[in-house]
Amino acid sequence: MPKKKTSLTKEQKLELYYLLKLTRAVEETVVRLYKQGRVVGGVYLSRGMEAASVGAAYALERDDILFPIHRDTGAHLAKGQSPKAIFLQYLGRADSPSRGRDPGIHFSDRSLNVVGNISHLGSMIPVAVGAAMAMKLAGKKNVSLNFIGEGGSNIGDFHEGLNLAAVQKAPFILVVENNQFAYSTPTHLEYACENIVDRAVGYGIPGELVDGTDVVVVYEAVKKAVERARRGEGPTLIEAKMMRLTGHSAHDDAKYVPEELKKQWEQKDPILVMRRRLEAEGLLDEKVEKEIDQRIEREIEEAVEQALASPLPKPEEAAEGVYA
Amino acid sequence: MPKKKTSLTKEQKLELYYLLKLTRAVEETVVRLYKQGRVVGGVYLSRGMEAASVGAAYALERDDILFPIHRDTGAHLAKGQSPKAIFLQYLGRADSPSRGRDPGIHFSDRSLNVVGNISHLGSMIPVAVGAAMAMKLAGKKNVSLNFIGEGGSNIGDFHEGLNLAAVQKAPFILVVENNQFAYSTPTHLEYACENIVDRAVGYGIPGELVDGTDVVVVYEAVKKAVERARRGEGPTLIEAKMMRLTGHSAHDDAKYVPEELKKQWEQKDPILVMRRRLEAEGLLDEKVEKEIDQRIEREIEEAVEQALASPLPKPEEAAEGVYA
Amino acid sequence: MAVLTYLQAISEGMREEMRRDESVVLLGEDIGVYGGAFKVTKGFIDEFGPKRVIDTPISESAIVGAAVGMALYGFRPIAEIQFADFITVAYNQIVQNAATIHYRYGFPVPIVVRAPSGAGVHGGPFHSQNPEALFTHVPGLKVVAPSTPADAKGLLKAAVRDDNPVLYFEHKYLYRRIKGEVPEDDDFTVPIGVADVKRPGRDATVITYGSTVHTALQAAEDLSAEGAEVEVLDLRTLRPYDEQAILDSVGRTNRVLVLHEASKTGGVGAEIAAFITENAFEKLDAPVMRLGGLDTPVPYSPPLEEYWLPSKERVVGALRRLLEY
Amino acid sequence: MAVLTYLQAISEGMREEMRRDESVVLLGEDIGVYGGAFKVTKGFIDEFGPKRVIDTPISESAIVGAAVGMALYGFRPIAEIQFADFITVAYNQIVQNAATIHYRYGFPVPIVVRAPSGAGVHGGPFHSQNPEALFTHVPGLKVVAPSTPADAKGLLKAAVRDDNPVLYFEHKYLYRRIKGEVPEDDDFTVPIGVADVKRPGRDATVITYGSTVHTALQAAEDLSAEGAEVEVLDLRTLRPYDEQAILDSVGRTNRVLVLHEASKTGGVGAEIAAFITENAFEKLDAPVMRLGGLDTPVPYSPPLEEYWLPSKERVVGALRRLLEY
Ligand SMILES: Cc1ncc(C[n+]2csc(CCOP(=O)(O)OP(=O)(O)O)c2C)c(N)n1
Ligand SMILES: Cc1ncc(C[n+]2csc(CCOP(=O)(O)OP(=O)(O)O)c2C)c(N)n1
Ligand SMILES: [Mg+2]
Ligand SMILES: [Mg+2]
Repeated sequence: MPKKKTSLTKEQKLELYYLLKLTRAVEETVVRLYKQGRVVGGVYLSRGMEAASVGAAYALERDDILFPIHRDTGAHLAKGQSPKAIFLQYLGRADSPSRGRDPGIHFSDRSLNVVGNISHLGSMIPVAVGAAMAMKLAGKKNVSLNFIGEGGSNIGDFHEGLNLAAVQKAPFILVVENNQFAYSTPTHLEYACENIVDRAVGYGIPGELVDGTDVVVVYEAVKKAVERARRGEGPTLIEAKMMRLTGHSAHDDAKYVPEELKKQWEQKDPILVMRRRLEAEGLLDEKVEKEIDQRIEREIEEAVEQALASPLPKPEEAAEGVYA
Repeated sequence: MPKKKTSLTKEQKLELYYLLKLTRAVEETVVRLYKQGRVVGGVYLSRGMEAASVGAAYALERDDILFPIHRDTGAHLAKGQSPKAIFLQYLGRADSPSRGRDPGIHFSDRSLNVVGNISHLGSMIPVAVGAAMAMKLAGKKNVSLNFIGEGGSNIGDFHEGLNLAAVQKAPFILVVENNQFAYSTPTHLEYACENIVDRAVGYGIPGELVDGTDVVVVYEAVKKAVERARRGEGPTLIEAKMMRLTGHSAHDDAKYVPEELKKQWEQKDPILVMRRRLEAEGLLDEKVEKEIDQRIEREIEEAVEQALASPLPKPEEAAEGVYA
Repeated sequence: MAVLTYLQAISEGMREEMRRDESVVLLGEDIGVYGGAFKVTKGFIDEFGPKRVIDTPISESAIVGAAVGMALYGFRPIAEIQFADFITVAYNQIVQNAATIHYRYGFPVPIVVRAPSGAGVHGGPFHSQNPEALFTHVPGLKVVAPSTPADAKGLLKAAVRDDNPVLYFEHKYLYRRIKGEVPEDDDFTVPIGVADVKRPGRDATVITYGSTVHTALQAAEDLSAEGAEVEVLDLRTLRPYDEQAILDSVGRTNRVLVLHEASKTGGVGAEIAAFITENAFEKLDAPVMRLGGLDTPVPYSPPLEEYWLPSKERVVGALRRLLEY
Repeated sequence: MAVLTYLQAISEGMREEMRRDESVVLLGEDIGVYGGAFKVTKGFIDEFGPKRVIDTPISESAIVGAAVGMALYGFRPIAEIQFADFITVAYNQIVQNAATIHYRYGFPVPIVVRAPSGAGVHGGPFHSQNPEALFTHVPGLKVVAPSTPADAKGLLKAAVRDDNPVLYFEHKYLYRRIKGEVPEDDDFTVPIGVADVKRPGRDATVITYGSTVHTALQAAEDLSAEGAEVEVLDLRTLRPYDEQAILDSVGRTNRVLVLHEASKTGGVGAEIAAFITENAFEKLDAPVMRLGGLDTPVPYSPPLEEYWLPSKERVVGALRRLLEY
């Protein structure tokens, strides 16, 4: 696979690698907590998809607005979120970002310009477009970025949102995380086009298909789209192809995925892909790898400990805060 | 303009011409009744758009299902509806097809396989797709056909409906009546793609752009799509370009349309276009023209008379028939 | 005070708020050059420009969704739904996104969704709906429905200044038919959540809102000639409704008819009647009665539509039964 | 009679109807090979094939719209919404298209929309909703919500055989927690529009449906130990609701608590309470009380969610107040 030239520094590349591994570690920790019966709700994992989530969010500045969806642990982390906040969310604690109201990675962080999602797939697209319109109208150079699964891309709001963004030339980027399945549904039952990105022409916007397992490739594509948006040239649709290497959620064994397919895609595990790249570029050796792993281990351990020590919300709080 | 070869017989071509003129005459009569204060609700006209509406519906057999929308007077007529039914509808009479419940050309006719629309633009698309799925599942060779304005094509159901139809390979045809405006909104504020038909690739289905002022061209394109659908090859998206030569409704003077544009498109009045074609093919002379006009005049006169003599519904009927 | 039509009052309310606050923007179909299907935004694009008067594609879900997104980042959008009937296309964005964000994340969502509603104009099943009760069950939304020009303006301005999603149902039958004095003070607002006694009385109360306030006033006038003094309490806000004003009125008259144009079953009237029974049972000298439109879609043909509507005669009839109870 | 879980009963009801009538088809997400998110359609694709068990893209509006289209042309589709919360995406198709076609054109629209609803499973704001009251205001729809396996099966079969659009809210908390005897007769149905006394009593009635039938039964059990006999009337159908059964029960007990899991304000309970007041005022020895979920979205964290739910303790408390009134 020929590598594109990239503008990333050595430090940034190593940071991306760290973020991929951190994402994996955070999710594995969540699964552990889940199996211990400490996570009360569902767990949706991004194993195999970290490159898209991390790479896309990494292309944003702090004042750019991120709208992650149900598997975007990596995007939260790449935008600067702490593992602790994520654990607090899953554990439903009082001082979690949503104060125990929303599950898992469905949460916002005003200081990082992250807006959490509702579960209704696609519903955040028009909202993210509105945020992009706000940036433009306020004369800011910031963009907004939202994700959607290839499954969710078949819902009406995908169409309405992208069309509005295109007409408004809103600084908006939509990243399709095409992981081959929507829950149990294979792509041929989801859509009949070649690629989801084929839909870009129907909105008169550029579309780019990328290898969603390579964090650098995703980063570069999104970066280009971000720059385009900052120049006032409007939205971009990006499709990142990859594979969900777990079940739909922690309770799904994904028997409906052919073993062969799984195996095949295991070779394209985003962490492996990046490791190979870093090694080829001479940026990674055992020592660096170990440092990263130890850092992550330390961070996770500390975060879990703090999260588990945090109190649950007081019952009566449930009644508060419906209105501003 | 080079004419394609067509499979239409002389009689059929003259019938199409008659239907174009009948559509125009029916609508002009409705406007007259409206100005007399006899039509209680709004009036939405298809002047300039008759070719698409008539041509598309003319490509259907009786057992094919037609889903006309708010300007498709011509489609109703081409599917075999009587002018009287249409007048009864506008006049809200007891024996109108909707028994006075729905206005204007929003009505169904089971015997003709015509299903009326709700006003919500695009909402009939999934319903028409469902009807197509029903035909396929029942092993019938029939198709369903729905229209949508270029404005309505930006609503979510357009996307969901076409995508579902494509995945299901449903015998479905969607005809986009692109008449340059959605109410007062010009196309550049509606969408940013070149043509609405560019969206076909995003569903993996064929798309065809046609001159919507030429009834024969529309007929041929739709006919091809119908045959394709009958062969089990799935849906087609057709875009017919034309111009709405009136206001959005009878009370709209359409000042927002540049005079020049109007003038330009007047030259492409579907009746003129067809007259030129017929004359060029030697199928039309003054005598035939006069016969057609007289037939229409007679039919309209009779229909209006009968419609006006029909009773209004009894008030108490309003409470009946919510449930089957 | 200027005398304005109901429509002019809405228009003026929006214009004043847009002059006062640059963050107020409009989104909707045909609201720009055309000035809106009902001309409520006539001239707005000239004064405020296309950046603040945004003509959108036909995509109500995106309109409301984008309004939410703009509201999260510093703007106070007013989204226009061309006819209230079409609000169901944007339903998900309103009830799932707009309504829940503050509870979940603590972000205010200051949007107004304007929707011309109501029957009586021969619009048929899809240009006549009164969809307010489809929203009053949803925590996080505020719902208002003015009946007079002054309330229309005051509630519009209050809605724009409110930090929550407010659904503003303006009754299109009243647009040009109802005129009234409207305060010219730039800071005149009608507080959300406060009802108004449109006519005082002692024998019975009609609790209502929107178009049927006028029906109730006419019925009260008729009955007054017979010696019965009927109070007309205009809710103005349907969620959160004015509990105290309702209890006060029940305390005065001890007899209540809840009236609205929307279909009776499952309507706003059910909530009001249930609330009264629950909280003022001892004050009631008669059952709380309800009157609404028929439990059917709104039919097109005039005899059917008239029969569908809760007429003055029906209101008088219900009030007589209530008074004689 | 076989003993089945609530989930098995729904499954069996569908299977029987599909065997009986070839025109019954299923549409939904992951209902085929996977057997549905909750495994309600497990094995169906093997028995009935992918033509009748249609795995759709994620597009609820198209799912319901297509069901309507199929219903117009000879089929009786059952559309599954994966979680009831997502039904708002299909809202427009349900309330505007499905609900109005018969009134406007006289065509029956025999569709069933199945929607797993309800809280208590730590699903958070978007996997816990009880959206029934968003539909009970809409003429043309039927809305059912079973509480037991027998009712679940009987109502499912009745819904499939009904010529109208029926919304079928199955409570996912009950899926595997509630077991019961279920008639095996192929033609066993529970008629739509008929309520059921789940426990007879003389001192007060709890009118309820769905999950809170069980809460009410537990509360009645507790109070029985104190000597108060509480009747539990399970509405089963929320529109059209069983007026006579309600009036009969009020006649017997003269005291009513209306209870549901959905948020209280604007809920189904409002309509029931208003109906009772209007039609059985003289029979009431106390105000009709209401109890429901909090007027907020359903929060995720267990202490919050528990507080949100109308607990047995709260039901007992309300009943005590009612009995002491
Ligand atoms: C409107 C809507 N319908 C159904 C669901 C239930 N659901 C949650 S995730 C999911 C699959 C999503 O597939 P895709 O969009 O491809 O994202 P992935 O999970 O594969 O990352 C489904 C059906 C939902 N959340 N929203
Ligand atoms: C969902 C929805 N939004 C708004 C409207 C109001 N409306 C009726 S026709 C129309 C313009 C439609 O434009 P287009 O689809 O291009 O069809 P045309 O009228 O030009 O034939 C609008 C906005 C509607 N009927 N439905
Ligand atoms: Mg996927
Ligand atoms: Mg148009």
